[in-house]
Amino acid sequence: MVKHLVAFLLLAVLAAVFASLTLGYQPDAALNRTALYYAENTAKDLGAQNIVTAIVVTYRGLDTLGEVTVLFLTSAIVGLILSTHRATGEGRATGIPAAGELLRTGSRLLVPLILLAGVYVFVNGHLTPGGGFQGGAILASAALLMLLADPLHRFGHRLIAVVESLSGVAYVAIGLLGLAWAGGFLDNRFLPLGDFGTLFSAGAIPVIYTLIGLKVGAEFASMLASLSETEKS
Amino acid sequence: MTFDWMKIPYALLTLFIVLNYGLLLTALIQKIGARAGRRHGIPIWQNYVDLLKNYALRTHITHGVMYYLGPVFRLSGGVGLLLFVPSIYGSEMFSNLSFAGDLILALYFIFFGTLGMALGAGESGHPHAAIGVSRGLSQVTAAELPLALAVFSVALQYQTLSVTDIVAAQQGGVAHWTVVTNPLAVAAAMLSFLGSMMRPPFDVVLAPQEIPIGPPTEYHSSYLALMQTNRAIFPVAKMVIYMNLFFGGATSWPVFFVKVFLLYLFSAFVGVVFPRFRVEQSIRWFLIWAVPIGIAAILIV
Amino acid sequence: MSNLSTAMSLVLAAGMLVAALLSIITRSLPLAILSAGAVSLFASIMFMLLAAPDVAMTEAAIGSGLTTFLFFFVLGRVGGKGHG
Amino acid sequence: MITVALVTGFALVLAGLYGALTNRNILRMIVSFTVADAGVNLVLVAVGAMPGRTAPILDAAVPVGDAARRIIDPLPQALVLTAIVIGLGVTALMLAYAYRLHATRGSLDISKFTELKW
Amino acid sequence: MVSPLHILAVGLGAAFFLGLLNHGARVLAYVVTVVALLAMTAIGGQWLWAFVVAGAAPVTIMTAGAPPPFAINLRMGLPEAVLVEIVTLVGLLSAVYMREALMRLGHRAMAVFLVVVMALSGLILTRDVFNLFVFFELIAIATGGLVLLSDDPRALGAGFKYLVVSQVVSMLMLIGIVFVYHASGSLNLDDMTGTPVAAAGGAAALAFFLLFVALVIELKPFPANGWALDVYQAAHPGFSAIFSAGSSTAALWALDKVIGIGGTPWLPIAAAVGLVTFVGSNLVALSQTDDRRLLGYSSVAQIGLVLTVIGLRDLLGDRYLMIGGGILIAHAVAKAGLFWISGLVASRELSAWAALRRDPFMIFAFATFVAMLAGLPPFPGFYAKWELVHALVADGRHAVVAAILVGALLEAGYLFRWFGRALKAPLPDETVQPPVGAVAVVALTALGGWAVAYGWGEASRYGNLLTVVPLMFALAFLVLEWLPAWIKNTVAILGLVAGFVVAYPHFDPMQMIFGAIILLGGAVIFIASYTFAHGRRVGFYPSAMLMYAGLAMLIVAKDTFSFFAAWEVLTVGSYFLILRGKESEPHALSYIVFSLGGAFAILAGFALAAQTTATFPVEGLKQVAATHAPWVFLLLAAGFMTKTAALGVHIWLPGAHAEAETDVSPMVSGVLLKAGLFGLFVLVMHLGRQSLFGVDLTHAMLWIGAGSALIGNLMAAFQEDAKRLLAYSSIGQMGYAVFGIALMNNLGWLMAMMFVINHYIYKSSLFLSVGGVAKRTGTREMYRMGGLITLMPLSFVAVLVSIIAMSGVPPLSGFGGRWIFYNAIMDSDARLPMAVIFLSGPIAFLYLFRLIHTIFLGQLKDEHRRVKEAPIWLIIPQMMYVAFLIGFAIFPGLALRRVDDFIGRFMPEHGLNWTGQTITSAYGYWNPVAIMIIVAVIFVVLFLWLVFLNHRAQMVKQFNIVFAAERPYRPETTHFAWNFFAPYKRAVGFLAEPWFERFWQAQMDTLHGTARFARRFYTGNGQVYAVQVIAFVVVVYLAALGGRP
Repeated sequence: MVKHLVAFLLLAVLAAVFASLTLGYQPDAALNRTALYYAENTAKDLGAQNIVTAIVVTYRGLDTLGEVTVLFLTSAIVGLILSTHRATGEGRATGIPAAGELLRTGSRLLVPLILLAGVYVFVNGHLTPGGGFQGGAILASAALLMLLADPLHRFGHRLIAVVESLSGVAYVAIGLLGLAWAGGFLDNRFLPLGDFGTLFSAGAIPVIYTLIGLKVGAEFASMLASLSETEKS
Repeated sequence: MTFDWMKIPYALLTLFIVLNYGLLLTALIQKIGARAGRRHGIPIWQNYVDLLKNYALRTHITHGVMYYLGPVFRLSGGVGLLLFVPSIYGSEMFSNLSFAGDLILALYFIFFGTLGMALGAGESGHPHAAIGVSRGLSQVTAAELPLALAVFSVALQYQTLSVTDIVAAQQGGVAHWTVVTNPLAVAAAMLSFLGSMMRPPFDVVLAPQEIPIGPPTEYHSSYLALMQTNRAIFPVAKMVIYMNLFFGGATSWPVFFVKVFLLYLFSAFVGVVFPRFRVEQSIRWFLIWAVPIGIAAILIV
Repeated sequence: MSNLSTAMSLVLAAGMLVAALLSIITRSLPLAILSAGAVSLFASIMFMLLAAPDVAMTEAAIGSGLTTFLFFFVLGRVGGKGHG
Repeated sequence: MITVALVTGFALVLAGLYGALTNRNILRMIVSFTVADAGVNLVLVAVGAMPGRTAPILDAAVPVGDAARRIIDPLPQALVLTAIVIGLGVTALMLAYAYRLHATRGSLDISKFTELKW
Repeated sequence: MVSPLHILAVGLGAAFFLGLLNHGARVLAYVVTVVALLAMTAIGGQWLWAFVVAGAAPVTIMTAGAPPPFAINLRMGLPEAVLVEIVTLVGLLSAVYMREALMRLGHRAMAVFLVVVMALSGLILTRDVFNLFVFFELIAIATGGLVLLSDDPRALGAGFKYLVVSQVVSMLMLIGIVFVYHASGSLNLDDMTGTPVAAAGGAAALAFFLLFVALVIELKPFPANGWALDVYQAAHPGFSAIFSAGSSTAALWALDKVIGIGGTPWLPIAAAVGLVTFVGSNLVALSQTDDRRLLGYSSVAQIGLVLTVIGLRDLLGDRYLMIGGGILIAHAVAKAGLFWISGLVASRELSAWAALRRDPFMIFAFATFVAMLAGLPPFPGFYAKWELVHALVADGRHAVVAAILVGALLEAGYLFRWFGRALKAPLPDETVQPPVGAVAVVALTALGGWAVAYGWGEASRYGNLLTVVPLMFALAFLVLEWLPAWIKNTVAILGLVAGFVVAYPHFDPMQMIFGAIILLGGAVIFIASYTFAHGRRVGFYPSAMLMYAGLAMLIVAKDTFSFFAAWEVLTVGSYFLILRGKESEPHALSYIVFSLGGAFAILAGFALAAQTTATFPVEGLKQVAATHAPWVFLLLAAGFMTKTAALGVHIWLPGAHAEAETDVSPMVSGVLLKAGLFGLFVLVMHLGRQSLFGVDLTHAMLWIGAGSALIGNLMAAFQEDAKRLLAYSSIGQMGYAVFGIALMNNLGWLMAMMFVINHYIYKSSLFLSVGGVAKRTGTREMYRMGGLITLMPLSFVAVLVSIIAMSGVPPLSGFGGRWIFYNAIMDSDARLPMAVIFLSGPIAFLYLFRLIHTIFLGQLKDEHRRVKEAPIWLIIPQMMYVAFLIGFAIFPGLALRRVDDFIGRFMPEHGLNWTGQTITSAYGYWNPVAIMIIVAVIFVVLFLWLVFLNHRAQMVKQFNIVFAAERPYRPETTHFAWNFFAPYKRAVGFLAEPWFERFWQAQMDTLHGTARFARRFYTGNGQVYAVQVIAFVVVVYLAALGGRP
């Protein structure tokens, strides 16, 4: 009981901090100088329609590189943690109920569609909202569906690992290319900007976002795979 | 500096006088002590007889180098103490070898004899000797404290450490003696004098009933003879220091003899009345009574 | 336009807070996980209101979709009986 | 509308933290943390939002010319994107830990895992 | 110059590439990892070389082709280069160290390993706040993962607690970042520091507060760092090395970058948190038993110290990088090294490190790392500690200095306790053979530590300590360790003598005396070391020469810095020397703690005297401002008097001197104690008489000197162990010397100088002879000995002459000391202390007699019948000492005349004048030659007279004594030597009670009590740790912004 009280008191003070933060906060009337720069320069510098994507991929590319590494780390560590509990034979899938008929046929129909949607999302990430992460998540949900439909189906670990690594290495290579040919590390202008609004525009942004999409999808898939291969404790 | 050779015969003369006087004096005081206890006491010439007997006795025994040198250390301590302090003030003849060192030399030279004899007794291997030595050292060092304090307060009073200057400062009548000018220091000194004279109440070290003749239990014949000669000279040498420091020193031999006799009488006088102290009682007695007086003496001068 | 969106945001906010409190107070674990999923679902709709489509999509796909599935998956593995 | 989002965001954070600090079951702690993460994301986006403006996509509706007047601040959104994914990463890791902790000790009570102390 | 971005690119590229390799190709994966780490280290090294040697300007690296506020930029300056180099190097060495762990877990673990090193470098380089957050998250997740490398089952719990707390921290940081962005309009650090926004309004300050508190929690502040300590304890030592050396370094630098935004109001809070962490963690570390958890507490403490330095950077100005850098590098190298060693040791108790004794190089490495952490010369920590204390005292921040010094003392305490226990604990039996790679890594780190020490010395403005000749000569012995001992002994003797011959022309008379004692005296004592010179005697010569080097540097030290450096060198050298004794470990520990406490007092004293200048010539003590002078005097006197074992701080001496080896005791007691006296001389010569709160400090010193003389001699009289008796007597003699110095008159100083010479001679001789007797009879208990005069005559002569000299009985030199003493006290007016000194005089005579009587005289024991004389190499120095004693007794002027007129320059009145053989002072006269001749003549005459009387005396058997009673046989109770001065003990025994031991024991008990109480704080429950973190946030909030909302 004391623990609840102490936690409550501490959070009350924290609430006071947050309260004074919100009271002192009023949204800006106009864009501050960083946002203003992005609003004016994204189109003519990078040729990307979706400014958020431009920021995520190029302007703050290092963040995203770090961000992708976070996922890479998570999947590697989850694999590391659960590898010691490699389940053998039947004990594996008892955690998930056997898939009904409806699920199996439905998934056979839906999986390609979901994959197509995922690819669509991260291919024109620089045009419409969404991008590498969202597309990757959708790909992962496709993998999830396949897993639910047929729990015993053993994923092609080699395939996932290769996709993941290749896309990672390619991403770093593009970054270095940006450093070598264009303005700086992860700069997208070493490819032609193309005409604004079309699929092949904004230099290397779509390429990078595709790689990110593939990598995120592969990482989620490998995480799910390692999770599914653990036996019930 | 030129060491005038005439000093040696004079020093030997002083030594001869003091030796004989010592032998007679100790016997006399012994006799007075006995008479106070209604005993007849020893004849005056008893010491001479003992000396001659012991010197004549032959012995083939020695327990080692230190044992052999013990008495030599003891006697040279006594003789040295006597010679380093001028006996007769003002006379060039009897200022002995006091040119070599001052009051501190005399003060520290007392230990020379004690150390040597203790080592010799130690090597004799006689357990009683060792016990006697430990008791003797404890008591003597405890008695030494008030003397050191008294001597220092006198030195402070006369602002000098050389004995001749102190005696010079006390000339001209009893009023100038230290007894009058610095009574506390003298009181402390006299109390310590009692302790170091090995007479009751502080004679547990040599007490015949306790440990037969104390540390030098194992010494006999010629060794004992040397020790007995020292037992004659050493008290007198000590009293010479007390006399020079506190009682105006002696300008001639008769004054010297009277003053030394009276000093010796003082310790005998106390000894007859009091029972014997154990060593820790005597240590405690010195620390509780004598040392505070000494400290007071230093603070007041 | 603005009062409609404020009204909608208030409804969504209420929904979210109820779901959050539910997920913390409730005894049963699956219900807690579901209500956490609901919270992120409402949040993704709120993001649409705040004119942040990218974030809405991400929150929907990852926040409510994948996270909830991970929880149920581990819950399955752990046998669901872990005491509350 | 933005202040409503902000307040709910902070409320979610506080509720999440309260849940995390009081529930002894590890899974419930992780659930509370995800709720708190959602709250934080909401706050982040709310700070970026501006009244009466539209999404930062320069398509037909928002010509490049008057973008500066029409769009809201794109930067917090970019940050939120990363924050959500990081949140998921940490949650997945904690779930894996929860699984292993359950496997070793057979219980999900956080106070059972106190061998390392003092 | 390869762009630093390549560090990140190589790290990530290699990590991703590892995914391609199939599971089987573990070796290839490992090779790729090591090559990648090598590349990263090379890039970092290249930049470091460019900055250090070529002095290039810092470089800003832009990404994404856009100017900084709109894109992320990195900066590579000198600090960044140094820190990146530390991180990558530690990463590389850890990878080599953890080879089998990485191979076991496969390429995934290697990828995570690469990412953590890359992330740490990124954290150091990046100038963008959100990028900082991303890298922090990367490190958090990677740490969560790498904690699993350990085979300790508890690692899981630790990892989970770590993740829980990092979740809380990341939430606070995120909210902080977005609101700071909202307030300042940009995410770039340089941009934001330009416009200190946090000071502006309430909301901005609050936003910065969240960011600031999140970063501070990352640095594991004291109350809320249970989660970090579990990781230190449970993780694989290789990873703990990175965690402690790498991640805290990067986190500190990140905080340093970010704190610029908040501006100066936030600095004191950082300093306060740092200080609490430093002292608190060190305090709790006192009660640790697990070695890795102890290292965890120690590294958290060091981080706290660097945080304090960052918090004080406005006060430290441009020196702050050197100070913070010095502490950080010393911490990084030492902690990494110690964690790697802990990997080599089988079990986790502190005493299990005794297994290191099988490989002397490991002990050397362990000693190096402990010295680096304790901030001992010549390592960077020493320079940093010096500058930090000076800067703080100049600014008047005494409380902060006191806290830092107390913390440093606590740290030195538990480190040396650990080192002593490792050296003395029983050797564990199982011999696990550590992999060669691991041993190589530790060896490389140790050598790296020394290289850093050399580099730091070059960079420091006080001249490189390593290039000082005596220190180099001492360290050369480390290299010569493989030579047989007797060659090393000869080289040592020649070295010392050569040192004296070279140095003595430009000694002033006082330095001449001290120099002669230290160098020539040391050489004479080394002669005695030939007895033990069989085999190689590893460890003895470097430590001995270190002590002598320290002493030699001390007496020629021109400025306060080299004086203090010399002081610490001789303290360390003597500690290692004392530690060699069989049961000397607890005493060596109390010695080093007291000495370092004293050294810190001296450091504080010099700092107080220095005020603005960093170091000033020792003579400069004259010009110290009157307001500070008494405090300077107090501090310096306290420091020097711990070395002379004055009353109150003397409890280390008996154990240290008694338990040391036979030839070490004379070195430590005869030579080392003089360092304290030299210090006191320098102090009183330059500072003169000072009074504080109306009390004349020299008068207080007078009382302390008298007190230690009395208590020292009294305690000596009641000891049963011969070497303890001599040790206590040293306290007494030093009490006399301190009393002499405190008299503040010409003769007083002369007496102290006389004591310096006398004490060296007879104490060394006595220790050697007692050592010889103990070696032959196998015991040091006096009541077990007796009657050895016949079997060990030469030792007897040496002891006899020494005790005659020591007790002050006329013919020998001791009397000279007493005579000068009497004349000296005639001048001074302080009467009461003199009474105490008079009390201690005769007592000194007692224990001396007891020493010689119980060992050489009395009955010979049966078991000692066939005892031979002490080894020849022990006898030779004793005979030299006897000759010198007699020589010095006859011609004291030989040494003292020049010293007398040297002192005359400081204290003109009441000197001595030396006309012919007689030495006359204002009060008395003393003619040593005449005394010697007269005593000799009387003695010889009477001896011849006795020989004439009794020339046929022969030696008789022991039992042929007049007394025929049964000789009591059981040794103890009936042996005369047992409780020799019983009457004295009954009379004044209460004075000999160990009052001060009880006092210091009480201090230690309170310290350990508080440590045990503070330990309770870490309950081990992850949730409680999260509550503690939030409580910490609340406390800092109330402290920082409590006032204004």
